Amino acid sequence: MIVSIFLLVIGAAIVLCLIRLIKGPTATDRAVALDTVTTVTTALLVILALVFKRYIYLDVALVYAVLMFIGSVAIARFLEKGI
Amino acid sequence: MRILISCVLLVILSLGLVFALEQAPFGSNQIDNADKPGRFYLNQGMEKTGAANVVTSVVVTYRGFDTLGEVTILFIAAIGLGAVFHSRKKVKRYEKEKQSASLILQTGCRFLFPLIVLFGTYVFIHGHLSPGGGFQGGVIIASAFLLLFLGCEEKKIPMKSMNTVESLAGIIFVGIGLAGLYWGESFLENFLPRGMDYMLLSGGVIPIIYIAIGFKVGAELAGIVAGLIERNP
Amino acid sequence: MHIAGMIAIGIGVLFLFLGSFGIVRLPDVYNRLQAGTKCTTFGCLFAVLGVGIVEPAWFWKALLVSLFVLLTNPISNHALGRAAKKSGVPLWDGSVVDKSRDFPSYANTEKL
Amino acid sequence: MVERIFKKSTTRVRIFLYLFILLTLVWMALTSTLHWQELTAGVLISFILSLFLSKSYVGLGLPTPTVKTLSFLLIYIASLFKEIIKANIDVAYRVVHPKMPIRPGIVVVKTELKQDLAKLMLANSITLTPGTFTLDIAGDKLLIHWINVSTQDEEKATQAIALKFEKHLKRVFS
Repeated sequence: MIVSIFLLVIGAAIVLCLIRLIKGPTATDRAVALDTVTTVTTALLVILALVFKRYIYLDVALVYAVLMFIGSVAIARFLEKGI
Repeated sequence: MRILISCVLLVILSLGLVFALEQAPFGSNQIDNADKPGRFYLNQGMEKTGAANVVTSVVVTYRGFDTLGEVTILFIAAIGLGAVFHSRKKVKRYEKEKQSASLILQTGCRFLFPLIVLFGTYVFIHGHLSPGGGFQGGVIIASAFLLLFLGCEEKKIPMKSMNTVESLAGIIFVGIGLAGLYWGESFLENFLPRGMDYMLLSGGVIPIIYIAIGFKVGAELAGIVAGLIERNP
Repeated sequence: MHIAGMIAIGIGVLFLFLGSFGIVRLPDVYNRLQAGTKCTTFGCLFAVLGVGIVEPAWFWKALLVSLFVLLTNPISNHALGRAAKKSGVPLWDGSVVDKSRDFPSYANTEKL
Repeated sequence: MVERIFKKSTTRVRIFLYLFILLTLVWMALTSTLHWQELTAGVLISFILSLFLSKSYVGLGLPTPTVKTLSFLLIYIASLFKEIIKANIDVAYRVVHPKMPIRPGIVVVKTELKQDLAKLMLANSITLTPGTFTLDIAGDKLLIHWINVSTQDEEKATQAIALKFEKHLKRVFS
């Protein structure tokens, strides 16, 4: 019951980030919004592991965190004309 | 106008997702109720192969020969990329000056690199127990090398040792298949003791094959990343 | 144990929401990064640790996830902020001071 | 005993031991069991990986792991947590407040830390604490975005932002 409220709040947070992702005047704004969505989604995956009682979803969350960190760094390096 | 269209598209997409996922009962075992081919693998896979992860038992044993073909295709793709990007004369490097990464990013990348490689190793060694496996672990290792490239330019991927690792892994894969032919009856047949279920040493040859696949995929994808970045026009 | 973990998850989720709210509300990239870094890192930390408290067998892996987020999130946010500064995104009009001209690599960028 | 080995060995061996211990600990947290098969595999894999990858840790300026350093590190982490909680309440207040009381600006801060890893930790701590985050770093100067600028002077800004972590970090990395 209470977990479903948590999930709803997280859904609202993701929708707010998506608004900034669509509106964002510069490319960096969009990258920041995407990075925030990543962190929120990592927390969401861990809470989903609790909901479904699956230990292995924690692995999924860790893989997601690793890959999206590298993605954020790649976007940032591209925006500052590093690569 | 563009914003309006994207909002409408987003709403339509999310509604579609909600309606599509509403029917799916997450986490429940649906396949036992119906007479589907997947049922055979779910019921028999564990006791026939000893791998707790049914997907792994399908990928490595039931269609192990196919997986060998997939790894070979990836290898040929890497070779093709190398052939396209290879040039005899020295290519002029990037006239514009490149922005180098800041000290924080460099230090962070150097600090995180071994940890991410360890995590990739964890994923492919536990391929028969948890989701993931050789291909996924290999991709994580390759992305660790990508991070090293993004962080510090002066670090170069040692291509020679990469090629050695890749060839060795391929030889081990084929060698295990041939050993199965020698001691058992068919290519890639299990010839090692099964071990206890749900332990690290279970599933016979499956962990060894996945280690070989992991190193092979990791080396190939790291080579592709290196080829794409070194050849910056 | 269960209740303490749930409270921790609740705090974490609340801060995740506030961080996203700040992303929408604050005026320019740098201020948005402030909200995006702090609130979401803290929220993610608390939510993951709360799950680790609710299920004690999961604690070590949850700790690993939270440590990884705590280590990588500031780095990626620093990279994004530096990218914004280098690519010349202007500061908000209400900004008080811009000392970046004293800094070696920004000597000839425009002020404010 | 570990301390004595660390003090006697050369730099390269020290870095190798460092990485080996770190990777073994991470492996144990990843598998979160003490079964002998997992432990053996973890030690073996950590040994091989740290043999090949210890090159990337050369020159990071890792501190010597003595009991004193570890206790200073714990004090540092405790103060960091306190600051993180303060930071979040602060930012949440600024976001929720209807008038948005922010006076953003960019200031320069000085540091006396030498090692790369120490600078990384200082920058990360500054990023996680109330209303400040690191934009860039060059030599001993950090460029910092401050959401509520109270002083524009370099010395005073250093006093307000960096000093509370620097004094802990200096003891850890000395």
